[in-house]
Amino acid sequence: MSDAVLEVRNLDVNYGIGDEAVNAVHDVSLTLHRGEVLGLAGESGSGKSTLAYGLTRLLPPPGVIAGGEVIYHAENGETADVMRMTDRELRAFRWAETAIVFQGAMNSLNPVHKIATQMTDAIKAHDPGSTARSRLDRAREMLALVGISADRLDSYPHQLSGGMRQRVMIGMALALDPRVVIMDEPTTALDVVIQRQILGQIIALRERLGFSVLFITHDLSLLVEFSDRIAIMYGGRIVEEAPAVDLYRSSLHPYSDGLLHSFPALHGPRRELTGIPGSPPDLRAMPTGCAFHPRCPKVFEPCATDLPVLGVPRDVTAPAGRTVACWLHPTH
Amino acid sequence: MSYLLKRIAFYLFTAWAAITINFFIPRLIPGDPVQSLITRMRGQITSDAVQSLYVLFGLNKGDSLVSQYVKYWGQLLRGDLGVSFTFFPSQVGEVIGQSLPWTLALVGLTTVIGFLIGTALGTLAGWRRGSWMDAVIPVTTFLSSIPYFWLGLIAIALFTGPDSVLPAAGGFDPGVVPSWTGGFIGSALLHGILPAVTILISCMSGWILSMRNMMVTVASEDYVTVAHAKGLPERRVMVRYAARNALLPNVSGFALSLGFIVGGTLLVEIVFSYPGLGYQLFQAVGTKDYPLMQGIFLIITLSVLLANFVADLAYMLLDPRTRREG
Amino acid sequence: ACGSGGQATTPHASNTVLNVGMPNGPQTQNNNPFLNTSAARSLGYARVIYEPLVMFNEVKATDNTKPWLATKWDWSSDYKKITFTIRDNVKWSDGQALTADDVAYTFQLVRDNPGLNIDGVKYKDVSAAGNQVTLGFDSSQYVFQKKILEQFVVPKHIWSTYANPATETVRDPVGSGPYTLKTFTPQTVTVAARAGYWQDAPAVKEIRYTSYADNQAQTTALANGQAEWSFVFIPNYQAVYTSKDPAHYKIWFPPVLGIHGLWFNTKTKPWDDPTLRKAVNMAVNRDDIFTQGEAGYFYPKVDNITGIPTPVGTPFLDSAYQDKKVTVDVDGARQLLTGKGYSYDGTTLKDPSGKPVTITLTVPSGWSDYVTDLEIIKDNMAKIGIAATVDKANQDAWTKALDTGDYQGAMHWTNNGPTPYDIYQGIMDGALFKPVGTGGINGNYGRYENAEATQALADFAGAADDATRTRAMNTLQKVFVEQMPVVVTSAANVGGEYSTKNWIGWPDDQNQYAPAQPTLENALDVVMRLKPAS
Amino acid sequence: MRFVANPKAAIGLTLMGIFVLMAVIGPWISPYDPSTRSNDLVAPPSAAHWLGTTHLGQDILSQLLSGTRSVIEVGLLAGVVASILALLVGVTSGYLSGGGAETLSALSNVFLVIPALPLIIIITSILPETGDFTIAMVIGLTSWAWGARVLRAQTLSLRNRDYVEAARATGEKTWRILLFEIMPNLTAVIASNFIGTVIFAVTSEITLAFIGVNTSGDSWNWGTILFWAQGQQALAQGAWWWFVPAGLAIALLGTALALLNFGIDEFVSPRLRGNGRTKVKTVDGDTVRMRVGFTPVLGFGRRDTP
Amino acid sequence: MSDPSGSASSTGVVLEADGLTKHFPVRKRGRELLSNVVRKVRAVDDVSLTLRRGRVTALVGESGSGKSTVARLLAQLYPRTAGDVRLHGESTTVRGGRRFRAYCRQVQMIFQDPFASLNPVHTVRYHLTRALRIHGNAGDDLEKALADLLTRVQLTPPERYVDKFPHELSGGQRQRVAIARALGADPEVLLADEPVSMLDVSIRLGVLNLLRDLKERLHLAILYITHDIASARYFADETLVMYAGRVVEGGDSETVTQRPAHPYTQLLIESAPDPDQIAGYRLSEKDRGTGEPPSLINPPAGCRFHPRCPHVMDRCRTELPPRFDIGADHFAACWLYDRAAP
Ligand SMILES: Nc1ncnc2c1ncn2[C@@H]1O[C@H](COP(=O)(O)OP(=O)(O)OP(=O)(O)O)[C@@H](O)[C@H]1O
Ligand SMILES: Nc1ncnc2c1ncn2[C@@H]1O[C@H](COP(=O)(O)OP(=O)(O)OP(=O)(O)O)[C@@H](O)[C@H]1O
Ligand SMILES: [Mg+2]
Ligand SMILES: [Mg+2]
Ligand code: NI
Repeated sequence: MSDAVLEVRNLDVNYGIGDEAVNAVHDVSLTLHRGEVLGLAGESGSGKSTLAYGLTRLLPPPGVIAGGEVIYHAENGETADVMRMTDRELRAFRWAETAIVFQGAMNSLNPVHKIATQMTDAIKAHDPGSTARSRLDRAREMLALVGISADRLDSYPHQLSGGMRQRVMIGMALALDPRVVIMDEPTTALDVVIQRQILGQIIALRERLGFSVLFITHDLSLLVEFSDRIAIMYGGRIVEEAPAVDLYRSSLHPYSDGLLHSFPALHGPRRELTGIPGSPPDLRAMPTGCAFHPRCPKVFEPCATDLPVLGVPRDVTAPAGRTVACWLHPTH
Repeated sequence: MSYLLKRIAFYLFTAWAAITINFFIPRLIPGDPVQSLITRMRGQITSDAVQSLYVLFGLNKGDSLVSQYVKYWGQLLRGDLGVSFTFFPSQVGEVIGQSLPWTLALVGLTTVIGFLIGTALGTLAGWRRGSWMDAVIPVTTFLSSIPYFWLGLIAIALFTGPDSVLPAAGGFDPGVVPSWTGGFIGSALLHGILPAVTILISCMSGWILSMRNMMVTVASEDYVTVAHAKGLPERRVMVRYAARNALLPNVSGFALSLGFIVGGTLLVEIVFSYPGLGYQLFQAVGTKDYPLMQGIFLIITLSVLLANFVADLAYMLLDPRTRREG
Repeated sequence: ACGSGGQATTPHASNTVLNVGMPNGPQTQNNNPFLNTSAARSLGYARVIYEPLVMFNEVKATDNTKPWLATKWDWSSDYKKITFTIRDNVKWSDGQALTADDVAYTFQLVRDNPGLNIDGVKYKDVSAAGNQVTLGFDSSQYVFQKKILEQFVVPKHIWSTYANPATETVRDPVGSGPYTLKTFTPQTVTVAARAGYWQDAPAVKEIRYTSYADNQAQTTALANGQAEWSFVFIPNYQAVYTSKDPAHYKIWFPPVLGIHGLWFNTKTKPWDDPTLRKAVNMAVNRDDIFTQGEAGYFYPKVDNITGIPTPVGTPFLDSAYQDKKVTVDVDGARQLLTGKGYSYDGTTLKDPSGKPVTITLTVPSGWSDYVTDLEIIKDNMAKIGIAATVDKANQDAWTKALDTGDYQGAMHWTNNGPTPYDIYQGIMDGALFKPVGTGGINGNYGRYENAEATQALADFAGAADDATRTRAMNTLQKVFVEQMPVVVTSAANVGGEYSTKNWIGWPDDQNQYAPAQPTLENALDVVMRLKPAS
Repeated sequence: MRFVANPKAAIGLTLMGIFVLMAVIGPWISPYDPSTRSNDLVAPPSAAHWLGTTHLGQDILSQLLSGTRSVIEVGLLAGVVASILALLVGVTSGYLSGGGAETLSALSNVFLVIPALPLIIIITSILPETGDFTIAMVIGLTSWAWGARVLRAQTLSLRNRDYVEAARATGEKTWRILLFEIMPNLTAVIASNFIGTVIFAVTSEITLAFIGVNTSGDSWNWGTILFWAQGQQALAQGAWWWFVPAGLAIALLGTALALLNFGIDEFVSPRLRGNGRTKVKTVDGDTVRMRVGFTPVLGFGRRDTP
Repeated sequence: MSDPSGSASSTGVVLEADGLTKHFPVRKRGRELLSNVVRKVRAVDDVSLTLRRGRVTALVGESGSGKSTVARLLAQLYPRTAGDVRLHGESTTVRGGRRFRAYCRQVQMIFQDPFASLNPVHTVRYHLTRALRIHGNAGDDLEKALADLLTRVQLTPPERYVDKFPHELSGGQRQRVAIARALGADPEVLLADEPVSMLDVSIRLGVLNLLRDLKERLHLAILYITHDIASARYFADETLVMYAGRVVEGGDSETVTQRPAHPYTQLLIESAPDPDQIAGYRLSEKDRGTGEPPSLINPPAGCRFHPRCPHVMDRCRTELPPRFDIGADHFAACWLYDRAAP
């Protein structure tokens, strides 16, 4: 693995303040390396989107960042904490360094402006010196990159199909050659044909441009196929992190295991699906100890009282970069 | 039936119904223009005048209401609005013609300006939700709950008088003659200040409130967050992304309010003795000047319908989703 | 422009321009002098463009005429014929000479167009010979003489070209008066003095008639000097108007022979009983009505028992009533009532049949002075045990109620004229009587029937000599005082507000040469006498 | 109660309560009979007459107090009538389709086109008497069109919502769908429309009284006070105490209603509910505003790093 | 549940659609207003399908291909442009009123979006009570009926959910309430429109297991609409594939998913994510050439898939392919399977 571009350290994100605060992301640390696709999976409501918005500070009210830092390693080796940036710095940092494709990419385009306007105004904001021509050329180039013909520049978003809009957003995210691209479930609403088209293009581009991707979804089968490393979230915490193959072949955390046995496979023999019994935890009243313990098939005595810490498991001679937070696998 | 024909039929029906109501309702008022004139003069005209006035106004023929109605449509279709009783024998068209520009200038301009300022303030209030801008809302609601006439009269009492440059009444200085000269325009502007400010204060809060609520709603739309994520300057996000979309529902309200320019602010015109249409309408109602009333009602009807049409057009311009595909 | 809105001290306006204001709202260009609805009439500038044959001063009962376009006029003794001698050096403003033909044409016009005959004078024939014009009538015109003498004259050579003079807006009025129309705007009309007027040129070179939207605006304009002459009701005029410049701001509201008062529907019980009406007359506080209701000036107080305004009507008073003033006499009223079978149950007055006496006083809701008058009367009635309610009706409903006799009591007025005849005719003329429920009434709103009064009115109008008239007038006064069909409180007014800051020579108590109202015929007389204040 | 938790609404509620209280007990607590004359003519505020007197020596405070009832009655009655009409016409014409619905929407358009105030003036002059009830009915019957339009538009957008379709697919009857599925979701609109109509009715009544319609009988309302003040040119006389209080009372009533409106908005719409807090304190004690696009940071990761 | 009386045939056909067609009119704008051109969205064209007792029929296809429209047509929520819907062999067309409600009792629909199909102002109790009441299934003890219903959809304990508002429930819970509501009518046919689309894998599994259980215990006929083919394989007995308003392939689920016949189905299956193909997420030439879904206003002539089809023939461009039987219980509408072809 190459060096880190984005380091999330002990990030805490809350909804609301004071007594009503809901701690949606708790003490999350995560490192995104250059050129890799890091997959983030987890149940609905486990805090994936919250993490993504939190680390770019785009979380709408009542979201607040209660603590932690997000260190960005710039190309020239300097580092900066996103959490301490002023509005100006933040604006300059966004899109040029870190671009984000939102969960509801369908709604991410302003319905009243043309695609061209929306693509060029980001370029203009970050490169005021550029000419209108050059900006338009760049927009054209990006559209071509995601496989949309340039004459679509003058379309309004509603004139595009869902898949095209999704691709416009992706093209727009890449327009300024950012070093990090965060994608939050960019394909949920799409059928598999279009989904495959889009993801295929991202992979191809990543190889050419060398950016890193943080890819968020709850669709594990997709993630296993698509990413280099996978982090599993449960109840606002990362519970396991491992290379995609390792996770798929041998997950350590019972929750990851449950997830992997919940989706039907299209090919091969029809296997028995076990699922995960119980329901997701209530963020307001988190279980003590390991948040997963009320649903865990392998629960044993420390789980209910002590919180497992994410770390490299002692018991597995796993490849580097595998961490887990489970009492089954005590950490170093 | 095609959509366009349907629309046209709908507009025509509305116009017909409104005009018919406008024809019959005034005629249900007890008495007639002559009695009303005599009564209003309170002995200044001798009661012997009654007969001559009936003859003069042509009310001595005893036409039935229905035949009057038919005649009225005949006139209307010829573009003839009839003769006013109050200003007998001036043509209704002439009366309206000389009042309408004043109303359009004063109320029209202030409606537009009020909409613009209100929208701008509402944009800010919505954008800076939770800042001191929030205070704008209760203050403006307070101001807009005050009846126009009260505000106007207080303004006259406070800001006009021997020592003030602001005139208390009229559309322009008695000494000048309407023409496109600096003197007249300056005088007209000066006379417009107080009524305009009164209308502005009263009408702005509606725009502020609705714009603010829309802004709060729109500011949490994904595309606004995306605009932030793109690192666009704040002003651009606010104006081009949030406000531009928040504006849409306000547009139809604005168009409707354009239709109310003529009938809506009658009291301001009365209080400020402004030579506009609202004042004439009020007078016409008082004197049972049916032709003038009908003429003005007609103008109002047409302008509301026109405004509806404009609203459709504006919506189409502002919201590409409603434009013709392809 | 003098946009300052300040006092009329702006130099260029002073001493050549006279600013007249009326509270009539925006006008349309309509200069037809025959029509009350025209801008010319409602603002009054018709009066300085067109001239009457004779100036008639209503404020004085005697010595009230002054030759104008006619140098001489002679009534036949039965008042069925009049001959005017027309002044011969008069030129129309377009340079043509004014002749007897024009005068005859004018009368002919009025006779032939009922719509133009606002006064309803019944002309029989009109003829012109030399500089004389003769009018013939079927009946005595004694009581209508003012209306005939005051007739203004229009040029035949212009008016004969009009297809329908009644619907003519007369864009370029041509008259014999000293002024011609200079500019017209819906708000302000300017007339300027012309050359070639038959009298000495007036000192006022230009008159601006501004139409303010309402009384409030008009008052403000008067108070800040923008308007120098007007006719408008100003409540608390001292505070609002005269105190702003006590040396110059004047009002003068002389009474004329027309009245305002409390009318009873004499066909409703118990108000058909003169005793009750007389008692009310004794209870009504006219001073309060004058000072609070009529702002201390607007409709002058009438306190003579005959209801005839004084001093203008003094010459007509029967010597018996010369000094009979009504004053508030609650005890007297109570005695009068109890003496006639009425009784008191505590404070409540009961009529002879034992029913409590009540009355509903109807008034148009927007007429604040009448409402105030009635509120006062209500209070006064309470003092003699009558429970009154003031019903503020819609103006049209009120008009209809009076027209059909569907009311109990109301403030209303009578016509005014050169003699008290108009007052009494309006109140007591059986010829005008229509039963309750029948509309189209033209006076006698109280549905009052009294043969003696009807006869006396006919006698007065048709008499061939002054003695008969005096007798008839005395009869009328006697009937009125005994029957009291209307409690007269106020006189009609012909006054005005004016400022002596720039112009002097206005009529006032000392010099009652004309009414002070800018829209009457006499306005021309007033303007001609104005001189710049030095 | 959640409603009162919103400070704006709480203020509105309190104000409104005071007005209603005044409407109920106003005539009893007024120091004088509002119509009785006295000898203090146009007297400025004093110990005897807190708000001074009129040209007839009537006590203005008493008029104001006795006038409240009529204002509140007319406002509420007209508001209820107009709201019900707007609801009936708006919702039915929005939900149903076909000739009937078209006719209803045309009807509301016609009423929208006819200018309200002149129409009210005309109608009140046709009617034989113009008591509070009549005025309220006239205002109510003529001012529902705007509300009907708004409700219709809203219903149109609700009509095709899945939950309405779902209710239909469950087998609900049409009237139940209108009443129980659609109308509860219109509460916010209905409420703000009701409040808007009440404000409109109150100002209309006062305006009518001001221009001389509906000053019937001995009943007082704030418009009557203004009518007299204006008829006597109170401001020009310097008698501000005659003119100003009634106007302020109207403005206050309007504000109270508008503030209530805030509460209702937040009460009905989940969007605006709850997160009333818009400012947060960071660990360092600074106050930052919550806003879209720039999530506030309350504390930083490691306290030791500068 | 008792055996449905009067079933049309021994095969247990409950609801049948024959040549179902739905065209939505497109509102004209601008210049079109003056022309005579009638534009319409051909959302569903000539779709025939059969729902049997105790069997699940899956309907898959790309988004916008008309799946939901078919469900709504079957539920009689839209009037149909052409075709026939037969309930127990009887042709039925009901718009509203009593007959519509009688139809509802037998055919119930679960709407696609559980966030939109529950009225935000009503509690779970209201929603379910109405469903029970309308069809007279409440019995004597409403509380008990409610608890039964909730238990059936595994919302246990029922007291915890019965008084909640929709926004207090998670997506999966809502979805289950929506299902419970449909079951409250005690229907014979359940039209389930993407009942699991918004759920993550573990919750999704729970819901599917519930439906399967219902099918097996209550012998419901279920139409299961989804774009997740893997779940169709897992859950449905029979699968139909729709493309641009038409059914292009159908048959036994296992066959259709394992041996897809129609090129579109093949594309669909290939595109589905496959975790076992870990390193293989590479852009293949085929993926690039898949193109855009067709416009339903002006659908391509001939086979609607032909502009994207890798096996396109001349004939495809002009002639609409009929259904060709490929094997037992397996058909495809594609000229490739025309055995009569030269
Ligand atoms: N405005 C809010 N107020 C309170 N809690 C919230 C708010 N928004 C989100 N949450 C809670 O925060 C938790 C995390 O939400 P988040 O959107 O990050 O989930 P996610 O992992 O992205 O789920 P999904 O897969 O459904 O997108 C959820 O339990 C959610 O209920
Ligand atoms: N009411 C309507 N008016 C016009 N067109 C409609 C209407 N409803 C659906 N359509 C169109 O009909 C087509 C089929 O829509 P439908 O909702 O049935 O698709 P679907 O297969 O359910 O898609 P998804 O998987 O996204 O739910 C789409 O193109 C849609 O735009
Ligand atoms: Mg998410
Ligand atoms: Mg669908
Ligand atoms: Ni998915």
